[in-house]
Amino acid sequence: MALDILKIRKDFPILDQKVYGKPLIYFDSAASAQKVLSVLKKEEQLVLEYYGNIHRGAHYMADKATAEFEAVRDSVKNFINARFREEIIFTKGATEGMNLVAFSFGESFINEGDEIILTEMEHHANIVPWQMMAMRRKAVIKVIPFSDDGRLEVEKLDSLITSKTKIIAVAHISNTLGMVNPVKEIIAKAHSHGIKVLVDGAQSVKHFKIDVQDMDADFYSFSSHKMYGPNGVGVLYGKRELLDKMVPYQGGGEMISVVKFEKTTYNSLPYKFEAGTPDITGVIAFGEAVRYLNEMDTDAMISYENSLTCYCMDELKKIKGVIIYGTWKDHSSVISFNIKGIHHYDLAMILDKGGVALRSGRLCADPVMDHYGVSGMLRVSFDVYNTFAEVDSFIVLLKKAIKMLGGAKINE
Amino acid sequence: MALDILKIRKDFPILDQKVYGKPLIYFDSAASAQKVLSVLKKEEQLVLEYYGNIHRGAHYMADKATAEFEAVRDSVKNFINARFREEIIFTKGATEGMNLVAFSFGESFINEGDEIILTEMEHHANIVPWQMMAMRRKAVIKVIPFSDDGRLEVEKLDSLITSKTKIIAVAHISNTLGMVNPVKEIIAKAHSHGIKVLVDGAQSVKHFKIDVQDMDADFYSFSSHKMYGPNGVGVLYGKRELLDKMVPYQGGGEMISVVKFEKTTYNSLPYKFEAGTPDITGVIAFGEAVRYLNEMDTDAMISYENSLTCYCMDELKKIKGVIIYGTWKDHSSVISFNIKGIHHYDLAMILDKGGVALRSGRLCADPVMDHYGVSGMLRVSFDVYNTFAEVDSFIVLLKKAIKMLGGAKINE
Amino acid sequence: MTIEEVQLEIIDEFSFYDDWMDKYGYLIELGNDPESLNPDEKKEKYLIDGCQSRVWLIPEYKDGLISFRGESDAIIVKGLVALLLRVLSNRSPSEIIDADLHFIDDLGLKQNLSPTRSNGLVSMIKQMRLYAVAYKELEEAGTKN
Amino acid sequence: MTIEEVQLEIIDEFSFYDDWMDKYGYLIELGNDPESLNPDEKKEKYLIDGCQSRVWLIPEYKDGLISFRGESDAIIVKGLVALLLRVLSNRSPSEIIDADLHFIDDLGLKQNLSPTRSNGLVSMIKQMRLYAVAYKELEEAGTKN
Ligand SMILES: Cc1ncc(COP(=O)(O)O)c(C=O)c1O
Ligand SMILES: Cc1ncc(COP(=O)(O)O)c(C=O)c1O
Repeated sequence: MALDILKIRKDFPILDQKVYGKPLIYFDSAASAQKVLSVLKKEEQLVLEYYGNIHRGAHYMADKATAEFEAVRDSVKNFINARFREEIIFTKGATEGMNLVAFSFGESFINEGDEIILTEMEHHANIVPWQMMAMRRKAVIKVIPFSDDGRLEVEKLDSLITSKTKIIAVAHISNTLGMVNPVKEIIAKAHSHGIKVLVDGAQSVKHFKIDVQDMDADFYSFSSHKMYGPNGVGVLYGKRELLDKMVPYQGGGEMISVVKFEKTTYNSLPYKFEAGTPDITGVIAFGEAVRYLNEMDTDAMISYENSLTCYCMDELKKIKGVIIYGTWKDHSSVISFNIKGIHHYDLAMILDKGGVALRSGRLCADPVMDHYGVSGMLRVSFDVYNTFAEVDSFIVLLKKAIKMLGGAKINE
Repeated sequence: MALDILKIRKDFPILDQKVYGKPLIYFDSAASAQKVLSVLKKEEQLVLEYYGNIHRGAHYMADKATAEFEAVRDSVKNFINARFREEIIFTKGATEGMNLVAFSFGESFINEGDEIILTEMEHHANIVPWQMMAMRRKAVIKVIPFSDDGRLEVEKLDSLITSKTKIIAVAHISNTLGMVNPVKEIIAKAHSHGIKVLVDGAQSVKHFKIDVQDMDADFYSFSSHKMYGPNGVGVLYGKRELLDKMVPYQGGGEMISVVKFEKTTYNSLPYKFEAGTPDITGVIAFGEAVRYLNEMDTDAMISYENSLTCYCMDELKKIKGVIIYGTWKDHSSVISFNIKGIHHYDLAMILDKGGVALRSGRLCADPVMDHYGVSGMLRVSFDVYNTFAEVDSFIVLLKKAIKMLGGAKINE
Repeated sequence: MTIEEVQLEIIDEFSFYDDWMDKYGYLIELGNDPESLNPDEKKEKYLIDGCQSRVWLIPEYKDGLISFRGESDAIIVKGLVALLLRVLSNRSPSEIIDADLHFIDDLGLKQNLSPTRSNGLVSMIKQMRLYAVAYKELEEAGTKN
Repeated sequence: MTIEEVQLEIIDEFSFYDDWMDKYGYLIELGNDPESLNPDEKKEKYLIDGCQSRVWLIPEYKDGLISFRGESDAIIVKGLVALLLRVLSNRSPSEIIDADLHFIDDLGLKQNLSPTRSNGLVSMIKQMRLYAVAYKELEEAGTKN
C-alpha cells in the first residue's frame, strides 16, 4: 500500500513554511524528528483538563493522569514487543538510558579487569558513559572496528571476546554512517558466552518494526523526540531478571519502598528506576506518538524512506568530488558526505540560507571522524514526511553552493 | 498592591472545572502546580513554527530554538540571582539535581569515613541519593532532628559537625511540615568549617524571592513543574568553582570536548553536566513560567499564600481531634494533619469525591512519619490561585467527611 | 450463588445510591462491621502493604473451598475488602482463578483498583489468585497420588 | 578611521546585496583573499576550536597598537574573520576593550555569532578582548615603572 505523503505532512504542519523566504526542507530528522500534531493536542488536553502529580495522588485528576501514564507503558511494551510492562523504564532520553545501564549494570556486575566491547561507530552517548564507568570500576574497553565502507567488522568479535567480557554496547543503526548493524547475530554470539548486550536504538526504533524478544536484546534504549514525540522522554527496555538484579540509578520519591536513615529498601520494577516526578505530560503525550507509529504501515514507511535515501545517494554520487561515508549495503535513511576540498560548514551555511535543514560537524561521533581523518561531515536524514521533490531541490542547492565555493577541488 | 486572584485564575483555566459534579478545589500544588497558559502557548509555537535539535544544528530552526533555550538560562540566572550563566544546569527535576550533586560531588570529594549531614525532615529525594553515594564511598550520614512542633534543631548542628563533614543537604522548606529552615544560618556555619551546602529548593523557589548569592548556597535544586512550568524540567544551580572541579554525572553528546577511546575530554560549564538532547521544548516553555513569576508581585503573592494558610490553619484547629504537624512559627503554605482515630486515606477518598484534590499518605518523607509514629497524613497546599472560599468549602467538606466516618475518636 | 450472581447482587444494592457520598456511606457501613481480624492476627505475613492503606488477608483451605478473612486500617478500604470477600470467599480455587471481577468497575469504584492506587486492594486480589493457584496445584498433586 | 566608522563602511558595502546568497558570495570573496597564515603558523597555541570550524588568531603588539592576523578552515568563516580583523586590528587595547561590535548584527549575520554557534567566532572575539586586556595591563605596568 502506497503512503499518502501529502496527507502525512498535514500531521506535521511545521513542515509547510518558508525560512529565509525559501521553502523549508527538513533533512535533520535523525537529530530530532518533528512532532506529530496529536502529541501537541494531548499536552493541551492535559494542561487544560486534567493534570496532577501521578502515582501518589489520591484525587480525580491525579488518578486520570496516572491511568494514562501507565497505559503508555503498556503501549510501549506492545510497540517493541517486550514481555512485561515492568521492563519499560521511562527515562529522559536514549542517553540517560545508556547512562543508567552503564551505572547500574556496572555497579552490580563489573569488577576490576572486566571488559566492555563497544564499536567504532558509536554515538558519544554510547561511549562516554562506559568510559566513565570503566574508569570507576577499573574495567577495560575494547572496540569493534568498521571498514572504510562503513561495515562493522563483526567477524573480529570472536577475537575481542574473552572470559572477562561482561557486556557489549552497540548501535542498531549508526547515526553517522547509516549502517544497520547485525545486532541479532551479535547478541546470539554474546549470549553463547554469557555476555549481555545493550542496543542503542535511538536511530532504529522508528526505522524498523522492533521486537526486543526476537532480537533478544538485554537492553534497548531510545528517545521519544526522534519518533515524533515530545522532548525529555525516552525509554529503556531491560530484561526483567537483569533489571531486578541491578542497583538503582537515581534515588528519590517513587523508587523506594521504605526509607529509614539506617536502611532504605527499594520499590519493585519499573518504579525502582524511576526516581522523582516523571515527565507526566511528556510521557502521556508520547503515547500519541506511539499510537501514530502503530497506525502507520511500517513496511511501507521503511521502503519509502529507503527509496528516498537511494535516490538521494544516486544523485549525490553524480556530483564531482563527493565522498559518501557508509556505502555498504545495509543502509538506513541517513547519508553523511563531504565534497572534496570544500569545508562542510561552508556548505551547511549556504544550504541553510537555501532553506535546507541538515547537520554538519562531528555528528557526536568523533571516532568516525578520526577514522576518515576529517574534521566534520554533512548529514542529511530522511523521514516519511520528506519528498522526492525536496531531494531534487536539495541537490540543486548543493550544486549551487559548491559552485559558489569555487567547485570541488580535486587533487589528482 | 493587592493581587487580582480571579484574574490570575484565568491564566490557569484548568481550575475552573467540576470533578464528580463538584467544583474542583486544587490544594495539591506542593506536589505539582498547574501550568500557566503561556507555557502551553509557547510549546505550541515551537511545535508548529520552529523546532530543531539545539546547539549542534546549523540551520534556521535549530538556531532559533538554541537562542531561546540559552535565553532561558539567562532568565533563570537572573530569577535566582546567580553570578554566572554557567552555574545554571538544566536537569529533569529537583530529584535529578540532588542525584547529580550526590554523585559528582561524592566522586570528587567524598572519601571513606567522610560525613554528610541531612535533616530528619528531608524529602526522600534528598535522602536516598546520599545513602546510595555513602554506601559507594563508605561515608557516614548524620541527621539533624526536628522537635515535635516541626522546628529544625539547628542548635544541634555544632555537635554533628566534625572535621570529616564534607556537605550538608537541607530542604529550604519541608514538603510535609511546611517549615522554613534557616538555611542562611546553616550555610554560614557550614562555610566557617569549610563544609559545602546543598539546598533543596523544590518547595521554596516559588514561595520566596530566591537569591542564591545572598543565601550563599553552594547548590540549589528545583523543579519547573512546581512553579507553573512543564514537567521534566528542573534546574541545578551550583557555584562555578565547585562545578568546575566535579566529575561529570552523565556522559553523552554535548557534554564532551573530544572523544577518543583512549581518552575523552569534557566540555566546559554548563554543558559538561548536560548530556544528551535536553528537553528543548520543555526548557523553552519553562522560560514562560519564569517570566510569569517575574511579572508577579512576589511579596504580595507570598503574603496572600500565607494568609490563606493561616486562615485554613485556624479553621482546622477548630475541628475536634485535629492534629497539625509543623506548628512552629516559620511556616510556609502547606499544612499536614490528621484527625484522631480516622484514617487519612478514608478522609482523602471522601474529600476527593467532594472535588478536593489533596495529598494523603507518607508524603515521600518516611522519617517524618516515623517521628510522629503515623502511617500517613493529609496535606493541603496553597498557591496564589487558591481562594478563601475554597478553604471554606474544604472545611465544610472535611467536617462532613469526619461525620460520615463516625467523628474523631478521641482517646482521653 | 455463583461469583457472577453475587456481583450482580452487589451492583443491585448499590443502585439505590446515586450520589457518591451515599455510596461511600454504604462502604463505611460495611467497613464498620465488627467481624474482622483480632489484633494478634494482623501479622506481617498476612500484610499486603500499600503506601496509602494496609490490608491483611488470611486464607483457609477446607474441603476444596478457600475462605478468606481480611481487614484494612482504612474503613472504606475495609468496606471494599468486605465486598471482595463476599464475592471471592468460600469458592473453589478454579472459581477464583477464572473470576471476572467486573463489579468494582460497574460501581464506579474502579479507580480504587487501579494498579497504581497503592491502597493494597490490587495486591490483595492478586494475592487471592495466587493462593487459589497454589491450592489448585495442591489439589492436583493430591489427585495424582 | 574609528571602529565605528569601519563598521559603517562594512554595512554600506553589504547594502548592495539584498539576497542572502549574494552576501555569502561576498564573504566567500573576502575569505578567498590569499593574505592568510602560513601552514606553520597554524599552531595549537593560536587555535580557537569550535565544533563546526576552526579559527587561528595571532596577535602582535607594537607601539601601543595590537594587530591581529587570523584565518579559518571554513571559507565563509574566514570572510567573517577578515571583517572582524578589519574592524579590530591595529587598534589600541582600550579601543578594543570598549568596542561595540554591532555590524555583524546589522548585516543579519548575528546567528554566526551566537554563543552556541560553535564556529569559533565568538571565542575569537573573546580572545581578542583578552589579549587587549593583557596588553593594557602591560602598558599600565610600563607607565608605572
Ligand atoms: C545512535 C544514537 N545514539 C544516541 C543518541 C542520543 O539520543 P538523545 O540525545 O536523545 O539522548 C542519538 C541521537 O543523537 C543517536 O543518534
Ligand atoms: C522538598 C522536596 N524535595 C524534592 C522534591 C522532588 O521533586 P521532583 O519530584 O520534582 O524531582 C519535592 C517534590 O516532591 C519536594 O517537595
